[in-house]
Amino acid sequence: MDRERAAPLLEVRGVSKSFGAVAAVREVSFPLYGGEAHALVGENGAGKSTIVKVLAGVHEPDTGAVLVDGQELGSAGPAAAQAAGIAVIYQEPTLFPDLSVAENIFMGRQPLGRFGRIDRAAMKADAVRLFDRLGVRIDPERPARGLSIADQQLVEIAKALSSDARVLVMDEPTAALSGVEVERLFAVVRALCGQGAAVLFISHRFDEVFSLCQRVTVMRDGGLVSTDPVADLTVDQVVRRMVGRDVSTLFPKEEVEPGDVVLEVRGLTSRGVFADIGFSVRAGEIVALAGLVGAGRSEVVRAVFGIDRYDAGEVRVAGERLPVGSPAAAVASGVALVPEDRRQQGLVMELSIERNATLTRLKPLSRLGFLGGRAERRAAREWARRLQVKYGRLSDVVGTLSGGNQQKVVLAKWLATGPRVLIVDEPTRGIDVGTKAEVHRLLSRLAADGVAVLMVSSELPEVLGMADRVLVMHEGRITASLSRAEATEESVMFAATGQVAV
Amino acid sequence: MTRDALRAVSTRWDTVLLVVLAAVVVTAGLLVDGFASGRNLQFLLLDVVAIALIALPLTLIVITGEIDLSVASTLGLCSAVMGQLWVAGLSLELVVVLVVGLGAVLGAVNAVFVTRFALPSLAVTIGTLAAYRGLAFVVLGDQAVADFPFSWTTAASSTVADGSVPWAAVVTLVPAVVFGVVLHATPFGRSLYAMGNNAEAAAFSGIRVARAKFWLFVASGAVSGLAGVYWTLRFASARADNAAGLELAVVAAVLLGGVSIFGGRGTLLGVLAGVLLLGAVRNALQLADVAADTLDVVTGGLLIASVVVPNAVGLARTRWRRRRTA
Amino acid sequence: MSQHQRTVRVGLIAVLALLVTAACGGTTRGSGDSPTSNRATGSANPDAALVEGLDVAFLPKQVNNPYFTVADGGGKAATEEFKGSYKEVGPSEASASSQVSYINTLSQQQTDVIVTSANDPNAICGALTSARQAGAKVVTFDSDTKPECRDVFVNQATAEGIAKNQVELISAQIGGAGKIAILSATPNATNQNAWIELMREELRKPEHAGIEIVTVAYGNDDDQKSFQETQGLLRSYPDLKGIVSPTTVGVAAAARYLSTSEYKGKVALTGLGTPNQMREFVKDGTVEAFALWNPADLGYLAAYAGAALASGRITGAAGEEFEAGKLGEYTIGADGVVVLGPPTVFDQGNIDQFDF
Amino acid sequence: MSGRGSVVGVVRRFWSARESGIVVALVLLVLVTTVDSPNFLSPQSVRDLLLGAAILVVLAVGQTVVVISRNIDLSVGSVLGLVAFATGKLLSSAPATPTAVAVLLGVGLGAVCGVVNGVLVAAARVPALVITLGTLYAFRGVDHSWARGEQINASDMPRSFLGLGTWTVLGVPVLAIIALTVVLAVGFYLRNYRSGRELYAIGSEPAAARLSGIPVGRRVFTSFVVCGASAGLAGVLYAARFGTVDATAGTGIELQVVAAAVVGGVAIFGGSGSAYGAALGALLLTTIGSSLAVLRINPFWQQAVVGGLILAAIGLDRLLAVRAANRLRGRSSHDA
Repeated sequence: MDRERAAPLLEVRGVSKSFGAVAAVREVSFPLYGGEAHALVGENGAGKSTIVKVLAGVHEPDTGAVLVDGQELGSAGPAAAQAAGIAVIYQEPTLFPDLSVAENIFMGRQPLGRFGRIDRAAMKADAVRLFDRLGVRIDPERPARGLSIADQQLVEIAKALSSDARVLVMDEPTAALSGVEVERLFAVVRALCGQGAAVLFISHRFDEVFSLCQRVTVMRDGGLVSTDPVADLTVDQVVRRMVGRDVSTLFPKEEVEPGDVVLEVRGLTSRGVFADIGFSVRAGEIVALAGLVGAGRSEVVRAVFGIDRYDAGEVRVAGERLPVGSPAAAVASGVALVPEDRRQQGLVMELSIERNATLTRLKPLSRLGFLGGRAERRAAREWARRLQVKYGRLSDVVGTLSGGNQQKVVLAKWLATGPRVLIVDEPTRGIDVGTKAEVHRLLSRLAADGVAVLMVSSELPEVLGMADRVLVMHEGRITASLSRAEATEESVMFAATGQVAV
Repeated sequence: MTRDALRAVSTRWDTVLLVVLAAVVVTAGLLVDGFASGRNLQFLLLDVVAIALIALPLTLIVITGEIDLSVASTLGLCSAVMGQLWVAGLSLELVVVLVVGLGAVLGAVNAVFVTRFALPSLAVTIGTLAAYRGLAFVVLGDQAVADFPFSWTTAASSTVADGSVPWAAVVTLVPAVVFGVVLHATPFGRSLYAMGNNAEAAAFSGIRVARAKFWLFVASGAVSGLAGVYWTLRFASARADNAAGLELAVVAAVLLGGVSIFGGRGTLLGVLAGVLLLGAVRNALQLADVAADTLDVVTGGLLIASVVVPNAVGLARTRWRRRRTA
Repeated sequence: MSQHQRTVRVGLIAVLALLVTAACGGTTRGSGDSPTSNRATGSANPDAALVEGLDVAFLPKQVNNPYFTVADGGGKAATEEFKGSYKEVGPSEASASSQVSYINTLSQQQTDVIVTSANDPNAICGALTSARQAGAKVVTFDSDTKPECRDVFVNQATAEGIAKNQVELISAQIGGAGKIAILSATPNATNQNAWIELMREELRKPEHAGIEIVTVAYGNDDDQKSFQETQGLLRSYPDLKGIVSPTTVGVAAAARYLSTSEYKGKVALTGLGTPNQMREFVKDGTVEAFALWNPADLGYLAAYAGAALASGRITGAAGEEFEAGKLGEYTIGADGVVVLGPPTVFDQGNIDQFDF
Repeated sequence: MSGRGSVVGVVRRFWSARESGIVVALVLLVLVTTVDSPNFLSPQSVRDLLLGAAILVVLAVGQTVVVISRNIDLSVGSVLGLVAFATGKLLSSAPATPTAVAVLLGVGLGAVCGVVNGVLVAAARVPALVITLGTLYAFRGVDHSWARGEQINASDMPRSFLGLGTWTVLGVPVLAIIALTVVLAVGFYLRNYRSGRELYAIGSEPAAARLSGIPVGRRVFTSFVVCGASAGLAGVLYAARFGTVDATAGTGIELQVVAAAVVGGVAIFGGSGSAYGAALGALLLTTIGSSLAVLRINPFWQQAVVGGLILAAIGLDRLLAVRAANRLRGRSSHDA
């Protein structure tokens, strides 16, 4: 408790930041104390990422300041933040694909030998030491290109550790990590705190927040709601403060009598990625594809949709076989895919909301092969209304929307095609609690209307709450097919870790 | 942030260009003797027809984020082959069809490298820039074929009724309108912007990215072949070195026209305005007896200004807005 | 898939249909029509005075090219003598299409006399014809166009004269027998090709029976390329006795290469070069003798020919005569060609008397 | 660095390096040519090859620095022309100027041109392709309007300066030694210094570079200055080697320079490649020129062959990358 009186290591003081007419952050202040892990929670669009970028020196605050040891952070951008001992792990990994893992870790801080030369041997040894600390084995000399998302995230963490930062900012570092990796990461974070460092931890997973952090700051709509010790709060209280209201049921699953088989996958194999995948989804059914990150779930749905080619097997939609490697053909036969990576795959960030929302329906919206613009506008407005997208103007660039609203635009562009099969890959990743429930309600209603839904999800509660059937993948193979009744946290985790033979 | 501001300005870049073009034409008409005459209009248009033609498909290609630097070499190779086929005794009608077909094939070669093997189009077309020009010399060597029928060669620079607008320019309007409509008012054209901004997201939306690019390169080759026919007839001379270096002029015109070199942005109207602006400025300065070296400096300066000015305006605007809100 | 195939099929049918229509009938090489010739019309008045105040424009292959700068300088001197107004315009790269654009501009400016050197004998024809229809007199120099497109061509020397001169020079330097190679400019340089052809003819004469041209290399009028080609020649023909390079860039590059190589003094080199470029190599013994006409005189004569045309003294018909200032009297030959005179041979003895 | 193990390691590294492909191609080309014409490998001939490649090597190495950071400099030919003329002009009007001073001034002028490019690209944040296409025209125009058709000949320049283009040290041309020095210096810098590695980082992922606190603008600016300076040096060497300079020197060489870098394995979109590769690429292109001349192959084929080579090089790079990716994919799935 004497920490209360100790000077904070870092202080965010009255920070405001606007982009154009939108105020992303208003008058936010909170302290970070040495030796503490501090959680920052809030719905998407609450301004957490903006705070992270201000701390990282990427954004200069319009008013207010960031103080480290009482000294105001200079305006020299990320370099100044780094010099002040702040290390940031971003939500999306920011690696240099052409450079080696070791170089990625030490870029700009490489150990030097004589005459200012880089000491490569020392660099490699240091990298190995860092990975040992994290308990992972990644070859420091291999290029970063081709690393799995989890490995990339681990390299990011090693990067932050290597800088001996006194303030470590982590923006959803665990989103792509397996349970074991998360535990190891937490051990490292605790060790860092033990050495007097301050950690700012951003996550949507409350169990992590409550097990790791000592203090929690809640943000809503760009403003500060509260900063309290974690011990004084319950999950419910935090959630209420985040959304500003009570959350209705998170998993509003409707019971539906499944119809005919719509999507059928047989013997699907892609060498080195997944093998002999077979399953079917009926109309009105929600089938979840569960498993650990890297088990090959996203790869399977990408192959089904035609983004990636496969070596053997077949995909049928309502009995018709889909050609290999043609998303256009898949769309034509009524398949829709809401991809894992919203910013890179789901949306064209530079185009307007309207253009994104109608991108999948250009042909149907054209008359005699020509697009006039009016039909597109009408369709976009209609779908934005149905999904309750919050936007300024339809001609605004989609990148200006919050993450949740962006996800709604992705859903809109696919629902507008009237799909028979809807594939959703991590539909609620990085989305706030309120929007999450909306998305779940939507999926449930679609299934009730007779759409066959295939859902890839890493969140067990989501899988268990939404799915009629759960397929579990492990190392590129389906290891279990569980009915709603059979599926429990235990049974799914057993299959996902390969401990159950089929 | 700058990108947003940039976009705000650049959406009106074609309008800005049209205004600048009008200003240049009016100023030159008042100040430069002989600029405002029918004959001069004819000369000006004849000079820009080839560039305008090639710029049409190139605009679409650059909007998808690719580039085709081999256009002038394709033109040269087509011209050389046209000469050889004519010498071989084929009828000129057949030769024209074959040559345009050859252009399409050369474009398809680029397309295969870019779409099948997923190689960067900049590097691929630098390669074919050298290769096609080399083949042109292999085909025609040091020869020039010049005995094309007089009626055809004069047709290439003949004018519509009143004598100031060349038929070639009128005919060019047809593909210009076609490309313009395709780009701005069809599903295909709309999808080009999407793939130029983010090819992956476009593919995830069911857009056939590779196929679209494939046909664009084929179109670029075919149109370059057509430009080769025009060039050969206009100068009554099929030579291996025809239009050498023209690719830089075409790329300059496309970029001046407001098409982003990174893809995803630009209009066909802007490009046509860019082509005419470059042509008009050069024409006016030539008439004013400004030396060729100054013309080069002006061309380079215009090109730099076309990207620096919108950028600077955008920056100034955001700064101003920020100050106002602060 | 099926749609794709259909597209392809429809395309194929369309192409076939086009081919068939195109193949049946159409314009072939034999059936071509030819332009109506517009040779010299009107009649000459040999006694007419040179008109003052003529607008004379020089349009070289490329501006800022040293050779043409000197030649156009001669034209400028002449124009001042007959009190005309002189200007030099032209593209910064040697291309026919840009020349056309400049010819159009000159025609638009109502220029009285256009003096030009053609980058392509055919390509600028149309533009020159329309310039003449607009009232300009056209003189070509250095490189001709088709005869019907200009009034007079001022030839620096007859092609035969140059070929003969070059053969004589190399023959003397290699002792009348041995293998020689030619280092030319670009593969499609009209002049060079004509000269090379005539040199081959010249060598068929019995007195040159011992000399054999082994190959023609192209240096593209580029220093680096000319260097490489010279190296290549010496490499592939170890028994090469001499090189003839009838282009100023080529001969200078070859001389510079030879002067620092083991072949200096062993392999003879001659060609067409400017005294300033070649002075050093003549003095250090790399080159014994080479030739060139005086480019300033060439421009000078061309300007006078243009003035005579514009004043009505001549029309470009064979046999007409005109006065060309300090150069004296010239007579127009067949096809409207005026020949400057035999090329000057430069060697140790006289090279210091020239500065161009 | 002792023992058999390290030798094996060196050999293996050689085979996996991208540069080795060009070395093999180069060796094959020289072998074929030598079989046909044995004195292709005579000392004089090798000297000529090195001399011929030196200028292109210097340019290609400079270009590499820019291309690695995901930019491009198309104005190098114009810079070369401008500096070559300036050097000629300086030495003809002040023949007493020491050679070293002339070299430094030339490099300085090239660097100034690089500053112009760098400011426009880095500060105005405008695509390099567009800017340098513009300065390609502009610098050449300045060159032309300065020269006004003047030509500077060997006899106008002092012998001591021209000697730079012809002298040899122990049989090796000075020009080649200078080029080699540039290659080694730049290659060493790019591999072993932080700022050098940061150029790779910028080219590999510009957004990540900015987030990592790398001063992107400053590095890119510097890379253009280095490229300009090397083009300046090439201009001085050009004047010394050819002795004849007018305003057209180096016209169109930019495509050869880019081709040399690409053939040498420098990725056109940044992030990978080395100065050594680019230098080898330049040497290969020059050797092809000489070989075709020696083999008496129709010179018309040369350009076509160079084009084919570029396509082959990028195709090969692609193939290797796909292979490597497959290998990594296989490995990581075993680890999991």
